[in-house]
Amino acid sequence: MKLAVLMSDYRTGSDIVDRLSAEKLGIILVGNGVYHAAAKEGGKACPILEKKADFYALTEDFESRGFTADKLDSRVKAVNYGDLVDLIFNDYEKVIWL
Amino acid sequence: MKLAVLMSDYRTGSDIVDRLSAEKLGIILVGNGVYHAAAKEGGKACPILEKKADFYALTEDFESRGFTADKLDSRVKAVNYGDLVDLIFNDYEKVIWL
Amino acid sequence: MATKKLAFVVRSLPYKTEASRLALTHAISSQTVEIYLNDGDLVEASISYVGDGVFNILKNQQAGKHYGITTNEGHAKNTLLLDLKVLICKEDLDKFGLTEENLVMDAEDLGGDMRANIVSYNEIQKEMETADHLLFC
Amino acid sequence: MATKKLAFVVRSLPYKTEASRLALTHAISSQTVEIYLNDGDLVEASISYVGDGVFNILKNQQAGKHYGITTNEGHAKNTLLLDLKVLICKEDLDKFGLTEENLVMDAEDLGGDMRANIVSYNEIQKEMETADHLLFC
Amino acid sequence: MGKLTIGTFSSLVGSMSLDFAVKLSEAAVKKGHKVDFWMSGNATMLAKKGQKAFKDYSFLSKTLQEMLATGNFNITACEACAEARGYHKEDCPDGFQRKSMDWYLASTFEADRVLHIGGD
Amino acid sequence: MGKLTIGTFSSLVGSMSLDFAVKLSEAAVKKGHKVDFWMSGNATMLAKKGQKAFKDYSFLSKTLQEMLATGNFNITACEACAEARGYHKEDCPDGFQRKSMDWYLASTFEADRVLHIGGD
Repeated sequence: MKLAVLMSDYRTGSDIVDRLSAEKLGIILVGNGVYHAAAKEGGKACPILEKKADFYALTEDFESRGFTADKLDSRVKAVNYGDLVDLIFNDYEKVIWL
Repeated sequence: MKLAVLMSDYRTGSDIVDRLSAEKLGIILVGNGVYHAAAKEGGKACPILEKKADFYALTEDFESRGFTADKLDSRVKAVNYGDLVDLIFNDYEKVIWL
Repeated sequence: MATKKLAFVVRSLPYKTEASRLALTHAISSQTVEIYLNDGDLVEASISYVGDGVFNILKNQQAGKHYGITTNEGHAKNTLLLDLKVLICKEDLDKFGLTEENLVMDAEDLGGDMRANIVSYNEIQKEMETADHLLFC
Repeated sequence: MATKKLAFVVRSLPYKTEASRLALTHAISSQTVEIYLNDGDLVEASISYVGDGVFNILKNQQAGKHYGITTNEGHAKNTLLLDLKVLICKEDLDKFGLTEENLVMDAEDLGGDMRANIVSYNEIQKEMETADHLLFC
Repeated sequence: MGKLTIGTFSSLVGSMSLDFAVKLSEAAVKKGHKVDFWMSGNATMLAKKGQKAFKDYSFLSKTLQEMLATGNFNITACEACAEARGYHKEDCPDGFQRKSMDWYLASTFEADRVLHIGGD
Repeated sequence: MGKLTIGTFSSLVGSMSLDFAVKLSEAAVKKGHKVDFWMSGNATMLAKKGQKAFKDYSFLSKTLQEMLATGNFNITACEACAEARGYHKEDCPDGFQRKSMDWYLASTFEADRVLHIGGD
C-alpha cells in the first residue's frame, strides 16, 4: 500500500511508526511532529529519520515554532498545506494521523 | 520541601520526575499514571518506581481501568479521593500535576 | 452495490482522552449507516488493538461505578455483539504479560457469537492493506 | 502585608495544547492581581523553562503569520517587559544544542530592562523550594 | 478532483490539531476538491455560534464560512456530543449540520481519502 | 480546615483530568475544606448551561451544583476563554462566576494548597 503518516507529536507515536510497513511510505511531520526534523538531542538527529520512508515537514508548522527550512534535517523536505493536499491525493492511497 | 507529584500520564513526564528532589517526595499515580503501578513491560516494573519516594495510586482510577489493588506493584499504596485530600493537606506542602 | 472497508486501529490508552472511546462508538455506527447509502452499499468496520491500545479491552473496568460513564470494556463488547471483526496484537499482549483471561474476548453473556482474534502484528498489517481507509486513534 | 511567591514551571512544548501559553498569560496577570488583594499584599510570579519547555522561547515564531495567533515568543517577551523573573535550564539548552542567540533573552526592543537567566537545574530547584506554590505545565 | 473526509476529535482553542484540520480543508477546497468535515467529541467546540476573536486564540469561524460559500465544503457536528456540551440547535452556526455518528461513516463511503484525527 | 485552589485547563467531556479535578474538589469540600475552582482554556466547557447527561460522557453539573450549595465551593471561568468559545453571560450556569485571569492568582494568595492542572 501507499501510506502517508501524519505525525503530529514529538514524544509519542514512534512505537507505532517503527512497525508500519508499506511499499511506499511517507512520513509527514506536522504540529509538534516537526521537532523530529528540527530538534536534536545530544547532537543526534531523531531515530525516526532512519526509517525507510520519504520525509516531509509542514512549513507553516515549523515556522510557527521558530524554525526555518535550513534548520531541518537534510532528509526532510519542506511542504506547505497546498503541497500536502497534492501529496495526499496524488502520491498516497491511505492517510493516518498519529 | 515536602512535595506531592500527581502523575497523570504513562508515556510522558518521567524526564521531569527523574530530576525532582525533595526532603519528602510523594508520587501519586492518577489517571493514566496508574499504569506505572499496574502495567509491566517485558516483565519489568516501571523504572519510575525505583525513585526514592512514597508511592500511591488512586483506587478510583486503577479500578476504572480494570485493575484491582492486588495487581499493583508492592511499593505502591492504594488511596481514594478522601485519602488524597488528607495527603495533600497533611503530608505535603506543595503539589504539582504532571 | 459496493462495500467499503474501514480499519479502525486503536493504539492509545483508554480514558484520559476521548480518542479510543469515540473510535469504538464510530465503528459501531457502521451498523446503521445504510440509511445514508444506496441499497446494497455497505460500510464494514474492523477494529485492531495495538501497542498501548490493548489496555482498552481489559475486563472489569469500573469507570461506571466511579465516574458514571460507560466503560471502554462495554463498547468493546458491543463491537463483538454486533459481529464486527476484532483483532488483538499478540506481540503487544506478550509485552505486557496479558492473556485471554484478562480481556474482553466475546459477548456471549449478551447473546453474541463473535470472538475477538489474538493475532500476530502481521495479520493486522494485512488488515490495514486490504482496508479502503485507515482510522488510527 | 505579605508576598506570595508562585513558581510557574514550563515543561511542555508550545502550541499543540494550551498548557504553556496559558501558564505565561496567567503569570503575567500577577501584575494586576492587587485589585483583588488588601493593600500591600502581593503575588509574585517567576517562570522557569525546563525540558521540552525551552522550545517555548525560540525566536522568530511565525504562528501569527500562519495561524493568526499571538506567539509564545511574544508572551515570553511580555514576561520580561513586566520584570518577571525568568530562569532557563542550561542543561536542557545544552542537550538540544540551543544557545542565547536562539532565545528570547530580553524585551529591550519594547523598552524592558529585565534579562532572562540561563541557570543550572539546581537554581531552578532552589526557586521551587522558596516558592509558596508550584504551577507546572 | 477528489473528495476528502476529515474526522476531528480535538478541541478548538489551544489545540492546533483542529487548526490543522481547518487549514488542510481550506487548501483542499482551494484546489477544487470536496471536503466533508466531521466534528465529534471536543471538536464540536467549533459548532458554537458567537465565538469572539481574541488575539491569543485561533478564530476559525471566518474561514469556515468562506469554505461553506464555495459549495464544496460540508461541516457536520455529532449531535449527541454537542448536546452533552450544552450546544442546542439554536447554538449551531449557519450552514453547519448536526447528525448522528453514522453520517461520518457514510461520508467515508464515497471519499477518496479519509483523515481521522483521533488524538486530542 | 484549609483552602485548596485548583486551576483547570483541560476539556470537559472525554478528558478525565477535569473529572479528576471535580472529584477531588468534592472530597475536599466533604471534609470541610474550602475550594476555589478556576476554569481556563478548554476547561471553560464546564461553564456552559444546559448540558445533557449521556451515558457515554461524564456529566458533572449535578456534583458542581451540590458543592455550590455548601457555600465552601467557588467556581469561576476565565471570561475571555469563555467568550472565545461563544459562551456569553446568559450561557453561564447558576452560581458560576466569570472573571479575568488575575482572579486565579488572587485566589492562590490565601490558598493553603494550589493544584495547577496545566496539561490537556
